[in-house]
Amino acid sequence: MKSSGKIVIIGSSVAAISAIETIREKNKNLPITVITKDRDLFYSRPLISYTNFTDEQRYYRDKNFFRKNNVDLIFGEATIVKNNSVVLENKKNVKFSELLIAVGGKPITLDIKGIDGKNVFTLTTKDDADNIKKFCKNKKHAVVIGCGMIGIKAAEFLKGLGLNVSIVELMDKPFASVLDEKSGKIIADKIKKHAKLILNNSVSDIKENQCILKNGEKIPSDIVICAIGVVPNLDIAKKSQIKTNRGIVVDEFMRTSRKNVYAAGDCTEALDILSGKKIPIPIWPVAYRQGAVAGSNIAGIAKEYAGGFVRNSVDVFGLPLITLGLSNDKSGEEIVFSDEKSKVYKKAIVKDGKIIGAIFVGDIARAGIFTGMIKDGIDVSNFKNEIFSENFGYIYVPKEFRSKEVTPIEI
Amino acid sequence: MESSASVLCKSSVSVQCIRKANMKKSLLFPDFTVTRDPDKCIQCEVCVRQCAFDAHSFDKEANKIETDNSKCVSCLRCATMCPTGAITVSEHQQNIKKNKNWTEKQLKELYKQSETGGILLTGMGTDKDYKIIWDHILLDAAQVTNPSIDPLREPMELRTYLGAKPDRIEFRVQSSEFRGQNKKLRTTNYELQTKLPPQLKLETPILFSAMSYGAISLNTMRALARAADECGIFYNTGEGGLPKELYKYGKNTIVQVASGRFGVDSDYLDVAAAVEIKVGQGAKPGIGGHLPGEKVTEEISQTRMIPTGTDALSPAPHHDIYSIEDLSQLIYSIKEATGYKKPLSVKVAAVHNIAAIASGIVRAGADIVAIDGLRGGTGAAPTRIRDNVGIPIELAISAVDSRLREEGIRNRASIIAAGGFRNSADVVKAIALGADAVYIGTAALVAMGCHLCQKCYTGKCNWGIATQDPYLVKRLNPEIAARRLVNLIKAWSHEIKEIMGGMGINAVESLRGNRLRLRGFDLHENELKILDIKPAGESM
Amino acid sequence: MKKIYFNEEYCMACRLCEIACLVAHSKSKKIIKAYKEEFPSLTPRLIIEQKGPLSFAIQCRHCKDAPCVEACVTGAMKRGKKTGAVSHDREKCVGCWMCIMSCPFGVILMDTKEKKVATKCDLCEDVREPACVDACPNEALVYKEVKGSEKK
Amino acid sequence: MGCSIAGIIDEKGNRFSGEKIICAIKKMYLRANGLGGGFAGYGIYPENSDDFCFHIIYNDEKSRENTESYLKHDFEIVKEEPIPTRTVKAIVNRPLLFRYFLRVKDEIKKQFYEMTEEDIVMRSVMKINGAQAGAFVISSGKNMGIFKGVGYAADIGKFYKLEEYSGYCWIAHDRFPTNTPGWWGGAHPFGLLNFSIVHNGEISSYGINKRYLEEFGYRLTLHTDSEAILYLFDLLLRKHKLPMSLAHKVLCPPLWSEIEKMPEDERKFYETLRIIYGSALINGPSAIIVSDGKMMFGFTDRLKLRPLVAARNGSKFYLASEECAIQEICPLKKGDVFFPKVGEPAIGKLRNTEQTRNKGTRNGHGKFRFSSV
Repeated sequence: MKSSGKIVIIGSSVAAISAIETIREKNKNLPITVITKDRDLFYSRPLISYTNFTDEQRYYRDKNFFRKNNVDLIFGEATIVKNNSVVLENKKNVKFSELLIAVGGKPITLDIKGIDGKNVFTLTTKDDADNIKKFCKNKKHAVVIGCGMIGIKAAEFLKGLGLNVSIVELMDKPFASVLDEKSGKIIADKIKKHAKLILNNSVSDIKENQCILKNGEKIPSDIVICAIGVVPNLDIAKKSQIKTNRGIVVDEFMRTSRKNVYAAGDCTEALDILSGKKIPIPIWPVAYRQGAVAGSNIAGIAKEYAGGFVRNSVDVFGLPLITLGLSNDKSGEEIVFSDEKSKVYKKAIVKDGKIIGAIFVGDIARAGIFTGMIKDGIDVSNFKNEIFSENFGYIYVPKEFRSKEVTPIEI
Repeated sequence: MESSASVLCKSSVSVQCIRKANMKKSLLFPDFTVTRDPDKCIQCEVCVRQCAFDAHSFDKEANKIETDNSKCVSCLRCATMCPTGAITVSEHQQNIKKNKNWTEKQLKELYKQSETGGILLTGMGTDKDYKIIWDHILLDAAQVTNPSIDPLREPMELRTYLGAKPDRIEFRVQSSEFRGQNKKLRTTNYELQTKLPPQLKLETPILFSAMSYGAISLNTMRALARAADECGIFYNTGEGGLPKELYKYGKNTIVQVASGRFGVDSDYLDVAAAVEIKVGQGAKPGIGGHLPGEKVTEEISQTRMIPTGTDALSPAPHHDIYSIEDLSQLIYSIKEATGYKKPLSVKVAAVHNIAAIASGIVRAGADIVAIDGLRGGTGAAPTRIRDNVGIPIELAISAVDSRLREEGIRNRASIIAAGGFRNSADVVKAIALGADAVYIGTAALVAMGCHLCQKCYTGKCNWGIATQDPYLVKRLNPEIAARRLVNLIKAWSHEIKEIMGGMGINAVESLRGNRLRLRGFDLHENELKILDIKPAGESM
Repeated sequence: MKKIYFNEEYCMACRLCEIACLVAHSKSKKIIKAYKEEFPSLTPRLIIEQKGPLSFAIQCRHCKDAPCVEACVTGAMKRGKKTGAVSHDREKCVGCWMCIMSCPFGVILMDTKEKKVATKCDLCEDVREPACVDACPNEALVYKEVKGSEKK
Repeated sequence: MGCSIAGIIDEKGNRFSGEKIICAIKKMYLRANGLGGGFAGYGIYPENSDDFCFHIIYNDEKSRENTESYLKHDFEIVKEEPIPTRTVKAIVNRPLLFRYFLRVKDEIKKQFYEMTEEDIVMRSVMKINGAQAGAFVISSGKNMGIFKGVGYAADIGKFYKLEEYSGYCWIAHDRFPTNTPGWWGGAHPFGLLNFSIVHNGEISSYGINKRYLEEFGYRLTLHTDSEAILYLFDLLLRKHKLPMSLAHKVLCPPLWSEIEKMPEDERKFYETLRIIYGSALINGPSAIIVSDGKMMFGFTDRLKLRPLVAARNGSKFYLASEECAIQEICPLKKGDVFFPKVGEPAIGKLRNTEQTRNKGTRNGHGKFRFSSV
């Protein structure tokens, strides 16, 4: 599988960066070309909503990352893969020996009246953020559609720009898919201190200065941000007859159905170790890992992607929130720690002795131990009642499951 | 840890015990005062966590660390561990009216006994103010007529063999002639006929004395075993059996067979380098041992071969040895069991008639006689016994060595002296008096961290030595402890070499029993006579 | 690379490592001064865990495929190419806690005293031996290179 | 002690006058201080060669009477006479000096049937010397005698008229005492039965050597360490039947580190030897010449802290503290002289007692082989 020719990567996402880093770790000389639409290289997308950041601070890696890593850049949009070439918008052909598609996701758009209006935005790129910033000058009211990860960050962004924000959410709680009722309520209460939160509702009509909700209510809005979420960007894959499902279909080596073509990151669908199924897991660490796996395989060193699971950490107006895995699963045993006064809520769902999901609100200290236990499928039956005790820590992880990083063979 | 009878321990001597014993008001006052420098204390609570006697506590409400002087035993663990050196421990100042006869110590003991009704218990060797004869024996050095030897430049031999030696060598001589180039050559062949009885080979004449698993922690044993291995010497299991894990150090292990016969089976005898029948112990001659059931943990029960949680009682005598011929039977039973491949030692306390007893032991077939003097240590002994029974090891060595030579049987056994050896000079003096080697116990424990608080019998040793408490045993990292022991043995060996070099002696054989290189200073005539040494100022 | 390892057999939870860590990361680096003047704002970079008699001090393992580096959206968490150590850049950190979520050892901590940022063991960077290792009286913490431990 | 020592043996057994040894020892007078000197001569009493010859010094007539009556009890006195002397100005405070040619009485042999004649003689010597009754046996061998006293050796030789004796082996000593005051009995050589010894040195192991010997019935009454060496030789050679070369290995054993490097059988032999005879090891600076009438054996301590040179010329073998002493009595050619190495004895032997001339004196090891059962 050793590459001799020219590696081409479409997209400059985290998956692409991690692939480049991995390839360069193993091979300093392989020619790499990145084709990207992003003119500004390379900022971290999750940071676009931080209004108080300089551009410099938003760089994920060194500003000269590509030059230092000896990577050629082509600005433009790849449209289709033909034979062993990527065809650009301008019809130019870029030949490759191995291709990595790391085009990420694209925002979900809604079919709402007025959605095409000038005052409707999405917030996934720095360009989006810049456009919103420009548009918001002298504006007073904003509506955010969707109360998930992007919705919260959009709301914080708009608040940061000095607007009054209303969040409209179709479901009965924020982060509806990953939070249970109790945690949903704590988060909702927190949001309400900073924005108007409208649950169980949706926008049916977007006007220039107001939105009309499904129930007829009218709320002032000079700007609307549609923050329902993202779906895998399948455009180029579909055109190029690369097999797709909900995302680009890849094997454990991140290979697509097309020879010498790999895919990584939010555009793929990958193994979810909790369900055993392949689904899109559009989260940063998964994209990073997939990029590294693809990069390694491209560089000729076989590496498998072991699978991942959904998890996220978000700071909701200062209240930390972490959800892990099937955090809203109802079928398992629930172990809960709750302290209303300090707004701390922790819950773990145990099924067949193993933790399959967890929620941390307010106190997220050492939540990673749970991530590790979910990943390694550690049987917690013996100590499940102590997992939220004050003393709980890595020491509870049975010795035989502890990482080699902790216990060297001989001390 | 091993006390003499179960009733004792329960009523022993701590203030807490006394409270339990339904005394409304104890008349005892603390032994020590703990002082905390407020400018240095950072309230890190290291002292609180380190004190197994709970002398320190943190008052959350007052946000203050408090100390209960009455619980302090002056083990100095807290003072040692305190990262800012904020803690000092001193003798408690109480103005008890000065009285040479009725000392503070006497009074306290009376209060304790009147409040508990129990025998007083203690640990380690006696602290009573007896004359230390070692400090009245002076060593010789070479001047002018005889060059001293620099041990850094010249070989200096400390190797010691313990075991019975024949009086003379036997060999067969065969001469043969053969033709060389020009002339007849003759060679003489010596065929060795002597079969040397089994010997323990020591690279330096020091051994670690018997300390049993139960009295000391497994980590302590591990350290002793590792150090013995590294130094080419031996450690002694005491009477608590040998944990399987330590079998790998068998070639450096002396196993004990004591009156309780704990842990004795054929594997135990087989794995050892030598077997020692323990008749007595310097700290408690004539007294048995008692390990309370609560200390017989799973591991200790395995090793001692008794059920978990049962009291481990060592009877005062061996109930199969009521006379010298019984001892001989046991000696030969063990020799039979081990195929006459290991030296057999018999350990006794130095009592008044020690010379005759030792002679009897040698004639009964022992290859080594280990004699434990008045200052011998213990994990637990009744205070009165420890402080009043036996004779000093200095006199015992001399008496025994002289007696065995008079009887012409000195070669038939080696003498190991034990009981309060504090430094290499003591060792040199003991060897010059006639010992082949010495057992060190307390010195080894101190090397590992012991601060001689004498509370071994409580099982709460803050240094992780004399305890089985899972929280405390971890405090002794056998790796570190072994390193410290090795350093100690090395240091003493260097010093012994230095002293020998000064005397113009380059092999320890020439020091052994060489009483002419000793002089008594400030010793009574009778002591000089028994020690068989000349007073300082008298020449050859 | 050289890492800090614990030996739970000999950890007695005296917490001297924690004190040393705290002092090493204080302004004055003087124990009494640090405690008396800076104390509430000091955060140790290691965690002492206790479960019955069992205890150990655990700090960043500097994993090869470090989950915190993978999860960090800002690039604040980086693995040094030469040293192999995982370092954290306070200036870049935005306090999203993705690292805390990801670290299977739970050894990344929150430092919210000045700015909301993550904090963790830095191996005492320029010092020959990390302060915690140096302070451990029982060698329950050792700083050494262990071959074959580079896999997570 | 300082001291000089010297020895000559004619390996063919040719007898020669005592004058030679006087000349040799005189040459090294700077090593002495006049507090003691003496000689042992072998082959000097051919007419009484089968009788034990006791040289005894007496403080007074009373002690002579007592001692003689004791001797008469155990021995048949074949001949008794004063030891001939001449007046020498430097020699003062002379004691009474007598010699006796003795045979052990048959009834005594019967009474002590477990003892050899030598044992009985030794017992008597120990008894007389241990009684401290003003009598002291200075030699007790056959066809040999020791002549010693307080003064320079050369004067002592003159005093005893040694030029009138002829023997095939002579050893001599001139003394610079430090440990014990000069008295006639304390001068070298020391003798017991046929053994005689001269010693330049100080035995730092004396204390244990003494106690060790006492276990075997020796009484060390002279308060001098050299006496211990003599008795050790007696014990090892006569009682334990060790050859001289092995006895030497007992007194000056190889280092443990050397023993460890030996081939298995040899290692085992030396290990056993050293383990058994640890208390017989002599420590401290020493150059020693010992003779039993059959050979003359010279060696130094394990570190060679005292000098000893050897030379061979014709049938004569010489030992001395300094080469000049040998040169004085025998013109030596290059190659005649050699310096015994540490651990290697220099040996001269009567050839009729051991058939082969022992050329291997330069290398003490080598000529032995070891095996075990």
